[in-house]
Amino acid sequence: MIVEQYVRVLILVILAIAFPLLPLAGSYLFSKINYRPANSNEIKSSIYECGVEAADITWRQFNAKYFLYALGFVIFDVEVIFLFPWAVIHTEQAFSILIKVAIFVIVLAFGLFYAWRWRALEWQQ
Amino acid sequence: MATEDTYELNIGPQHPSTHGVFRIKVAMNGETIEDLDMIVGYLHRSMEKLSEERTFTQNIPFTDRADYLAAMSNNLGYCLAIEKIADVIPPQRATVLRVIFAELQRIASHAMANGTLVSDAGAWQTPLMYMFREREKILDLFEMTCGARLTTNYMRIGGVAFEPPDEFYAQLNSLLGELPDRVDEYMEMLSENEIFIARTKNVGIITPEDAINASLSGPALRGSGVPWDLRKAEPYCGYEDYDFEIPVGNIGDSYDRFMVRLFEVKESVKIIKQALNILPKGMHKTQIPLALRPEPDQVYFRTEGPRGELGYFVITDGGPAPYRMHIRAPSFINLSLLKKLATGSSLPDAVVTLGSIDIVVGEIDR
Amino acid sequence: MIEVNIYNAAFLLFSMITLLSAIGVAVINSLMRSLFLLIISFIGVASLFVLLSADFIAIAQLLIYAGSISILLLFAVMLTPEVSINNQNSKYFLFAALTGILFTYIMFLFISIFDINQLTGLSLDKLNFSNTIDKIGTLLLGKYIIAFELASILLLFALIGAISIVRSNESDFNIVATKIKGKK
Amino acid sequence: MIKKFFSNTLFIKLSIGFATLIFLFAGYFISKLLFDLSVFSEFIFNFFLERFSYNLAYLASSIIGALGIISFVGLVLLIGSWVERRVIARFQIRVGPNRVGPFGLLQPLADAIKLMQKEVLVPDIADKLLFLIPPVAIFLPAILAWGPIPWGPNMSYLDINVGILYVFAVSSLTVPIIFFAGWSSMNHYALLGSMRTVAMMVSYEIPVSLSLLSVALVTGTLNFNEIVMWQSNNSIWLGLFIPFALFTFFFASTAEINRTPNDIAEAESEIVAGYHIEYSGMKAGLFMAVELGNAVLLGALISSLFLNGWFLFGIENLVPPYIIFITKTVFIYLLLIWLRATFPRFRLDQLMNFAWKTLIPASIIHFFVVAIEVSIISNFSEIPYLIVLFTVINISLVVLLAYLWGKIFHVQQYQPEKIQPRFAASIGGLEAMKEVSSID
Repeated sequence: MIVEQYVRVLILVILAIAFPLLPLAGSYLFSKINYRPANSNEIKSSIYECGVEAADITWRQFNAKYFLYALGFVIFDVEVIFLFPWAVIHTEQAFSILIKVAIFVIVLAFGLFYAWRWRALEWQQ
Repeated sequence: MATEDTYELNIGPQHPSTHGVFRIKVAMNGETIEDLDMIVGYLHRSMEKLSEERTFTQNIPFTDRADYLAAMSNNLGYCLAIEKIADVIPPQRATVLRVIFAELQRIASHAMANGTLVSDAGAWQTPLMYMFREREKILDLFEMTCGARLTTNYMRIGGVAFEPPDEFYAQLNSLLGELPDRVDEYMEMLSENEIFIARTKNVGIITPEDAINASLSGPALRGSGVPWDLRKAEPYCGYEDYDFEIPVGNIGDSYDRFMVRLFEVKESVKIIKQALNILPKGMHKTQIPLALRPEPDQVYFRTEGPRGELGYFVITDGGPAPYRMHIRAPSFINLSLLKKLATGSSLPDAVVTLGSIDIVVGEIDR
Repeated sequence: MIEVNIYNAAFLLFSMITLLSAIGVAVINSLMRSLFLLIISFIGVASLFVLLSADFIAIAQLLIYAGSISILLLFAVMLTPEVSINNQNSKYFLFAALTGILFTYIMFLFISIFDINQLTGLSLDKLNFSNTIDKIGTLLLGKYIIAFELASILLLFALIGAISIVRSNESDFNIVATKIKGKK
Repeated sequence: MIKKFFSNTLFIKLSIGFATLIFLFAGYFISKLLFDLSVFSEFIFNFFLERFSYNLAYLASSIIGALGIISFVGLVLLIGSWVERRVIARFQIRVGPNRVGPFGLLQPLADAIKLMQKEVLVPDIADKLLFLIPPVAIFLPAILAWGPIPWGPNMSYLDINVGILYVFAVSSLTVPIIFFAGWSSMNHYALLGSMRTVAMMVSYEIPVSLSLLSVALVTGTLNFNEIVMWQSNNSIWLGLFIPFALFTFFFASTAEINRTPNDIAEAESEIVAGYHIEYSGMKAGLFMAVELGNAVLLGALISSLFLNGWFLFGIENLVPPYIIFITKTVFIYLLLIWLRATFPRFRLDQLMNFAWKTLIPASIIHFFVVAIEVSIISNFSEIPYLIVLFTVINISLVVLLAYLWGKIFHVQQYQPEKIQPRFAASIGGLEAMKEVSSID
């Protein structure tokens, strides 16, 4: 029964959400008993930039470089997901299966090589 | 400063790696620093102006607070300048004691500088703590001699304030015995550490021409391979009698500056050992008039502090206080090259470069 | 009629989570928030797969969609300069909504063919799947080997395409400056 | 006389020794009694099964198991922070926390109370909704990943056939959560930190998955229990059979969980605190706690995947298996602390280059080699000690490659015999420099 095991995951999810909420609730209670100051002001609630007013608005744009890395990550993630079923049945199979997988991986390794060749892997800060 | 591509970011005044309240306004593109502006003055205490209102002796505590990591060296520079202008000759014992304390201070300061550099490179404070171990012992020696650890106020015009107690020498000898081993330990731990090399090698390279053009001094200059040390070039306090060498770096990167400091610690140990051998008996201080009134004159006296050329420019008008005093602070001048070094480099590299230049904000702002 | 049992209740719960967060993705103005809801919706889909006893597919859904595609989308959103915080409703909203409704209608047509109890995994669970990954592996390298190899070529083309796009348009991606004030 | 006897140090030593003996005996008997903690959940299960339905019994026993995991994680967070601080203090010639409670053991509790007292500040310009979710949500991967880990013969909470992938998938959820934490703060440093985190974690997830693929290749399963049993049946630790996978997994995981030397996401000397810079009070505490929990989780994963889990040369029959498992976990955790106390951190570009240009190609080649080896082993199973032979070959290959790599790259890039400063022969600035040096 597969689903039965995942009921346990659900229980764990619920407990995992409850777990950090406990200290947060404690923190909330401290604010309720007037023990700690709760007088936020403009300076307190401004963002931290080493003690002076923020020089610029928050940068909200990435370099396209990051996108390439993320794409490479997605591609290799998908590849690995394809390879795991093979890995599980590999011990029962003959050598011939290795060649099929080798083609699969070599095609992708060529992608990596291509990226390397075109300096897509050069990380520029 | 910020252009279309870049955004402005404040590094400092309250930042873990600016070594004090010092602010760098950078224009960043991603993690690359495109442009930067250094803003100093957060620790300004108007030291030079205040010293015009105090007598020459009263000014000594100010010098402690200029470079608070190397108070002895600052005391020494100031006292030598005033002695030159007032024609006071300190006794021989005082001179040798001054050499001992100045070199101890150099070791303590270099330990601090190298420790914080490694922390800037990302070590979780362990090398810093190791180097603080030696620094603590030196500060203990200071404490037993003059009662203070950081702001020592030990040198006087015409000598030193106190005679070191008897147990001082035993402790100093045991410290000198273990220091070279410690330095070797650091070299083993850091200078052959792949990660540390990767972080500091070829980072923040100062060419010799740049170093000279920007008037750098101290380890920042010697790291670039320029052999220039005032202890050899313009000896004072009898440094010409001591046998020591000047380590210089190869290409002037952060790693070289780090290594130069480590080697200088070894050389300082050699100097202190020789000084202890030739330490004469006698007075530790000459009597000078309570209110020293030198003739109207002006003098610029420079010594080799831990961070470089520490100069005191004093003008007297015959009164009991300097008419004008200016401190040539090595940190301030060494810092001037940061803009060139950091522009175009990444933020982590800039932090390591700043750490390797070794600034003390108290000295920059005075 | 829908049987009242724990599977159907779970199915309803997870499909509600999936659907509501998916609707949220469409209507919320802040792109980052809708991305967050999108991840929740992916997780909801993964839990629906679990109900179908397809745990490998569920994990793959979680890993590829919630773990990697969302990162890709994060970077895609970060490339858009101004819309990330205040995304105005598009003028194509009506058209998009109509398409969505049409698609939903088609889906309902398909679903109405099946008994809903079969969709919730109850029937599949009675088959007692114990291990799905072995079967997937055997099929992938046996019967569907062509698809398996073609997948690698597809992935390769995606990588090469991305490299060439980024390389040719590198400057275009960088020039858009961001000069929006915060909410302050 | 009596008073003197009691004040005698010998008496104190004797009583300490006696107490230790009693403690050991009691520990032995308790460990015999609690040899298998699954008796609790079995008891609950049977108790409910007799009175109510199967479903309820299953639910109740599952909740007991989940509570066990949660309480273990909570305990780890409390003791772990003390251990980390004390051990690092020892590395740094300090004492560490020693004021609150015996040996400072109550320090984490005091810290927690202090953090709770603190005022919760939310930046004005933050995206408040997304700002509040990450500190809670980041616990999900950290705790869910504990599910399939086997603690003992009957003690694994989740017995699923996709165990490894489950852990991998669940922990990949950390990346967007951290990104949201950094982005919603609307702070430059936080955004830099989350950008770094995402770029680095994304890059290092591939080596992690490739090393896990090698594990799956060798054992032919993704189930944690079966992986541990495979190692026991073949009487070989996977960490010895495929040492490169162990290294890859360990190094890449330190990047995943932001531990030194790869802790660039919260490099305090560069970007102050990274993605959680704006979080104050208990919320910051939660981020720190989850980091620590992840470190222990890494220990648990390594000890079950590569170090044979709860097996230890037959000792598992004498000592409760979960004690052995926890010991191995703590060992890895101490290794992580050691690393943290020793190394500076890498730069982002160095880490990225290492991931994409060294680790990923090497991992791809490595899992091919492993696949060939596994094929040979399974096709020629009549030859004895084949697995031992390959173990020796693998270890020697890794050692050889590491030696060559260090030799070639180290010498080429850094030239250790030349990096030490020279000593100047004469003093006199640039002119003298040109005389004594080759640079001009």
